[in-house]
Amino acid sequence: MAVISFIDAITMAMREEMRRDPNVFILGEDVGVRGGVFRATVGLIEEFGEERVIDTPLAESAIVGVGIGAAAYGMRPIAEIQFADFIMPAVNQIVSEAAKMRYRSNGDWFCPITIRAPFGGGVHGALYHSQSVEALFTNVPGLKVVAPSTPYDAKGLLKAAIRDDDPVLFFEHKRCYRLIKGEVPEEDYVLPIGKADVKREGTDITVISYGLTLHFCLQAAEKLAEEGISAHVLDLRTLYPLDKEAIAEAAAKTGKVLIVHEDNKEGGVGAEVAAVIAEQCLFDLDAPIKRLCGPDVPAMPYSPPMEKFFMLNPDKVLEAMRELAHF
Amino acid sequence: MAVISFIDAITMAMREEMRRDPNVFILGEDVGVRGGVFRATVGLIEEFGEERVIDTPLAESAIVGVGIGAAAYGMRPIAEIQFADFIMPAVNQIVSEAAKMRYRSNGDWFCPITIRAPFGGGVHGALYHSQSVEALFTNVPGLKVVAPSTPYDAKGLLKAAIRDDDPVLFFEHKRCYRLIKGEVPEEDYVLPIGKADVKREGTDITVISYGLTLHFCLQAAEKLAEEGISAHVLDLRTLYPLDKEAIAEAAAKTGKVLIVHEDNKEGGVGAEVAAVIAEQCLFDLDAPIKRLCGPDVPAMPYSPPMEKFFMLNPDKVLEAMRELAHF
Amino acid sequence: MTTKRHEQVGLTDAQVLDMYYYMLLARKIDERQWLLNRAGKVPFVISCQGQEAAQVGAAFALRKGKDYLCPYYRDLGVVLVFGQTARDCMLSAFAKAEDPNSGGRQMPGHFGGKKWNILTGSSPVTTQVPHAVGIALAGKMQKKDFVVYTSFGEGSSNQGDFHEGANFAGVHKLPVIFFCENNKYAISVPLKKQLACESVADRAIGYGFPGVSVDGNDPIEVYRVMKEAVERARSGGGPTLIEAVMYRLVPHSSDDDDRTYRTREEVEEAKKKDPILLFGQYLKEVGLMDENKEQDLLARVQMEVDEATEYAENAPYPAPESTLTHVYGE
Amino acid sequence: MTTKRHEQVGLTDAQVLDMYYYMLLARKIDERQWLLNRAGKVPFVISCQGQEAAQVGAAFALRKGKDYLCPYYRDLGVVLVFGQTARDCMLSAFAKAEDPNSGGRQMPGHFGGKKWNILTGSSPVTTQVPHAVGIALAGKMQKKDFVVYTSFGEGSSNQGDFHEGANFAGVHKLPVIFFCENNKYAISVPLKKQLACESVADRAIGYGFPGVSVDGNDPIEVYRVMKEAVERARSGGGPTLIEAVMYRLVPHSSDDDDRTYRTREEVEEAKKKDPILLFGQYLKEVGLMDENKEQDLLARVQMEVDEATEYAENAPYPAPESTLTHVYGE
Ligand SMILES: Cc1ncc(C[n+]2csc(CCOP(=O)(O)OP(=O)(O)O)c2C)c(N)n1
Ligand SMILES: Cc1ncc(C[n+]2csc(CCOP(=O)(O)OP(=O)(O)O)c2C)c(N)n1
Ligand SMILES: [Mg+2]
Ligand SMILES: [Mg+2]
Repeated sequence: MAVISFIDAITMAMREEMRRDPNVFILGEDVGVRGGVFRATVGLIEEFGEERVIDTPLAESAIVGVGIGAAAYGMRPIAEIQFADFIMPAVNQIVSEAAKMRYRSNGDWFCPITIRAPFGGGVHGALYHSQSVEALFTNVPGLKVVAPSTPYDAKGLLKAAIRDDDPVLFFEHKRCYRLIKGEVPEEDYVLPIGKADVKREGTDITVISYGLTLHFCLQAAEKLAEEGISAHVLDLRTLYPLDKEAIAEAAAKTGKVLIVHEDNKEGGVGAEVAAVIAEQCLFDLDAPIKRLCGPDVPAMPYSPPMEKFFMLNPDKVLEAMRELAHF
Repeated sequence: MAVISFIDAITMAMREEMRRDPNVFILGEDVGVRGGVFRATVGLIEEFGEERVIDTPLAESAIVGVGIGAAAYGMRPIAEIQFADFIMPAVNQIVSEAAKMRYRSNGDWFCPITIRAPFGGGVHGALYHSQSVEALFTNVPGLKVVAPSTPYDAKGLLKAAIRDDDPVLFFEHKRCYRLIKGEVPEEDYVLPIGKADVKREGTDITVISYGLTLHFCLQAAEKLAEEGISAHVLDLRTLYPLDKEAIAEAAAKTGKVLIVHEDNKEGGVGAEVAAVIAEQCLFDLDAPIKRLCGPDVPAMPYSPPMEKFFMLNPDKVLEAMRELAHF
Repeated sequence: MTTKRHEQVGLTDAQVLDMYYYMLLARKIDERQWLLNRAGKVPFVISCQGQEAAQVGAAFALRKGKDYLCPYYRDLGVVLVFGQTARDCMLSAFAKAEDPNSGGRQMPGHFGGKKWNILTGSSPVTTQVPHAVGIALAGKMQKKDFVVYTSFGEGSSNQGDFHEGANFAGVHKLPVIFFCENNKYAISVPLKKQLACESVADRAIGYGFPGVSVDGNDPIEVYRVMKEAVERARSGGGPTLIEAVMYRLVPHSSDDDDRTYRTREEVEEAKKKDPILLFGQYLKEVGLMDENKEQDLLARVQMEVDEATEYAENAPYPAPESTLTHVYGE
Repeated sequence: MTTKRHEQVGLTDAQVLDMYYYMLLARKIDERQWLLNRAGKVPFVISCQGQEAAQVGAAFALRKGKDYLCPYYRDLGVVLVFGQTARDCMLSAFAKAEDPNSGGRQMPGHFGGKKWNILTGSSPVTTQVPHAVGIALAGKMQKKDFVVYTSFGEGSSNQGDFHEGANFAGVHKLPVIFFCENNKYAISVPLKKQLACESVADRAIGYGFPGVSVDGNDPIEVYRVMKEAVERARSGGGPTLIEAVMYRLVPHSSDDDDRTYRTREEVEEAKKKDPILLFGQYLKEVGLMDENKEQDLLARVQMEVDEATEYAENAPYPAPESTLTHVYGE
């Protein structure tokens, strides 16, 4: 199996789906000749032509809104939002329209759109090219929100998203794009949306995360093992609706839970994870449910020392894990 | 002290603030001659003229965006969003702009805008005139999110919001407008944003809520008292940032917590409330943290039996409280 | 006898009579819903009154079963021409399970139905505009020759989604007709507080396609400009923006009281140009209608409305727990 | 000697020389930032190259210290005229604590500063347009006579916020100048995939105010149309939309590689109309500049840039924990 980067897995998934189904097409800013500002769509306009890889006008509400219309008609659009930070103008189309079409038409219409957006920081992107915006959408029934952390998951989940009959927001941590590499089969496969995945088995503490910070957790778990502490690491993968069973199971397994994400703490995805645990397996707990998250400030500053201060890293995670283990 | 309705308290707060400070003005759809579709601004154009009570074009992003510009300049705009459901086109202006102006300018600029929006259901408003949208904004540092449940709180908190130097989203449950009455002083007073309020002292179970459902909790507590069960009821009042101290204190007081809101359960404000408790006072708990919320469906249907199914009511709350008490 | 203007635009006698029927049907369904509302039987009404000529004129220029609609909440006249019946509308007004638009989930006026090529609509205004563009884009990709009609009020033409959708359609020369029903008010806000341009049609040049303003009280004129636009669209000529100028004859909705923002004189004046009145007169002038025929037609429409009302009133509600269905596909 | 076109529009000799200075300063700051970026010293650059004439021409028609700016990220030329210095810009490029725009929190090009009447800007394009309208509304309420300048790229004129802001300003006849810097590309997307209209200025009629297209490589022409717009705005005549047509001479930003989407020939062709080149020629033609003077000016500018760079490079970073400040007011 070839070892490829996260972003190559994304490209591969789109290419395969476009070959498989003529209804799949891409629209967004700079996705065509430029191949996307992160190069996720590179080579696709050459293979599929500018009818299926559309460089749109600079207008996110239209990118999503036009995609919704096409999806309702029967196409399988993949809308690229250049940076997750710029999804805001499209919130009305996503929340009021895509998410509610099936429900409001009593099942008559549905909206199989996939909306890809690179999120997260650590790339000197400053306030508006670094945000984690997932929490905005993890209270919207009708939507699915996915955020893979490995190339393998990225390919399988993106293919599942494209084939899914409901709108899927697909968040890709931009720091993972070239940093994270992994084995990815050349063959066609899909992974189930809505299922979390145990990325490491362990017995002493449970760590729950997604995206870039999942890798920090795994690195920290590695080190912690040397100290004789065994960490169980759960990758949420789907952020909405959450895999509540897997969460409860992972929490109950060790009784000590640390939730880690880059997004601000208050009101982040970790809140619901904690709430699920506190509701479903409170008596299995041996320690308070801890969260290690980005600070509650509007976004990540540009200046390197501030960016560093904001971002989590393996050391910060290690410390929190160790502290919990020793609780 | 006069007993007035929730909506009259809102109007009173705006009138007093407009008299006090010439920089306060109102902008929104139908706020002028019509006095607002809910009549919250009734009489204001007559008193303050159409320069200070502006019927805007039908465009929410402009209503908020223009308000932001005026606020940054030094005015105190009150922007009315006709229904909270229609705040979606303004999300970019609220989240990317209002919430981040102070932070991104290193404190050079700030944005004292108040954005009022009627939310919630039970008024045959169907999918798009009934939504609870607060969870969309309770992960946005730089914003404050307020949702009073009584006329007294409504007046005091709205005045505080208008005077606040930061952007405040002010959600008014539309079912409370004429249903909820209470004593409201004629005098000027403000209540602190960021502070929850114990609406009923009790010893057996703790119920945490806000908006319309807070009243259901109080009614249920009344009945429960007859059964010899004493409920402690906390009104969050400010939904972001949460009053974490008050939450922990209220939870620890009885060790049994029920969180109640009309919004969908998963990813709702209740998740953060539960997470705070699970992090700060886990060992004070005698029961799993329960949440009673709207079902996880896109929005409240129009058809009366479905609306009724969706909405909470005192009986549903009573049942959940009783069950928790007997846990 | 006056000239038969309708023949000049290619409408047959039968067609204009049909148009009149649809206009009347829309009006009578609407009037009945107000009565039902005032009697406490339905919680909400949103009206087409005063806009029927534009709606029916526009719909007649489209091909039912082939072209697509992304209409707005007042477009009762349009969806009737496309196949919805009085019964469908009344089922929606009563929020009954059989309502084909939404199974009673949405307020009346929120049209939708795959079988009629009507995309499901929502309440936030103007969101349907990019959808129409997306359907047209899909049609172009699949080499279909349908056109897409989307409508909205003049107030709603100030939303960003109008601009973004129109621009996208202009760039891609897509077969979309942007139909603005300018009824002079957005709830209480009069035209001059909504727009500073002479005509909403003036906005088209900014997107590189034609804009036309037309008397929305005249279904024949509306048909004519729509037909032109449809033909242009179908032959690859791209979009058209049409502004149909008219007047909303009743309050914004059953929750509104229009006496707070407009004089009775103004409304009475507008009623003199009630499109149903004017079109009835025209049909009489050209000898296609007389008192008797009109009475027969009215009786037929009335009967349809009566039957529809009775059926809908007695139809079952959706089951409460069905609230939980259709969140996601199976 | 050619006619002194600048006198015809009311610019003195001293003023045009000053304009040239600002254009050069902007260019040289920009060029230095690219060098610093390629040397790994600053992570990001976004350029004004090719747009200096339009920016400086526009800014000269405004009153520094009185009028307000809601500029976009390329408007280095504008903010320099309004008082920012090379040092301010370099502090921003190096993300140092003293950066007056954001204390190092934002990328360069995110201008702001209350002392200069420059509203703090963000990255999502076009959000500043409604802000400009809001400042103008506030000014009108307070009977001030300032005007508000807001700028954006032609791609950004497709955002809903442009439409909504322009419409609001049109309805209220507010003193706002909408200044579109049409540099032919939105990152890689060429004009014809962004817009189907002939000129962005065509959009103005849809908002009921004048739209003007002007050669953005000619600071005198830009000054002239801006001056007209400013006077109209100040005298209650309402907004103007100005499209300045130009070319982006360098990649979109330091992260971009423009060879993937445009030919070198096209860029070389555009460089022949480099506004700095053209304006330098003009000043020589009218006898205000010669080789010597130009060398002196260049040396002065170079020194400013050198000093600024050195200062900024050595200036301290913000403290890490200051990340937590300025979320809310005290
Ligand atoms: C985004 C949004 N904002 C506000 C509303 C509330 N609203 C419903 S209809 C309406 C006025 C619409 O006016 P116009 O577009 O002229 O259409 P008309 O009703 O006059 O036909 C308003 C403000 C809404 N439905 N959607
Ligand atoms: C809302 C939003 N979407 C996308 C981007 C990413 N982006 C930054 S600049 C740009 C192109 C802007 O083009 P144009 O408006 O023509 O201005 P120019 O850069 O050419 O001066 C894009 C797509 C953004 N900043 N904001
Ligand atoms: Mg209207
Ligand atoms: Mg450009």
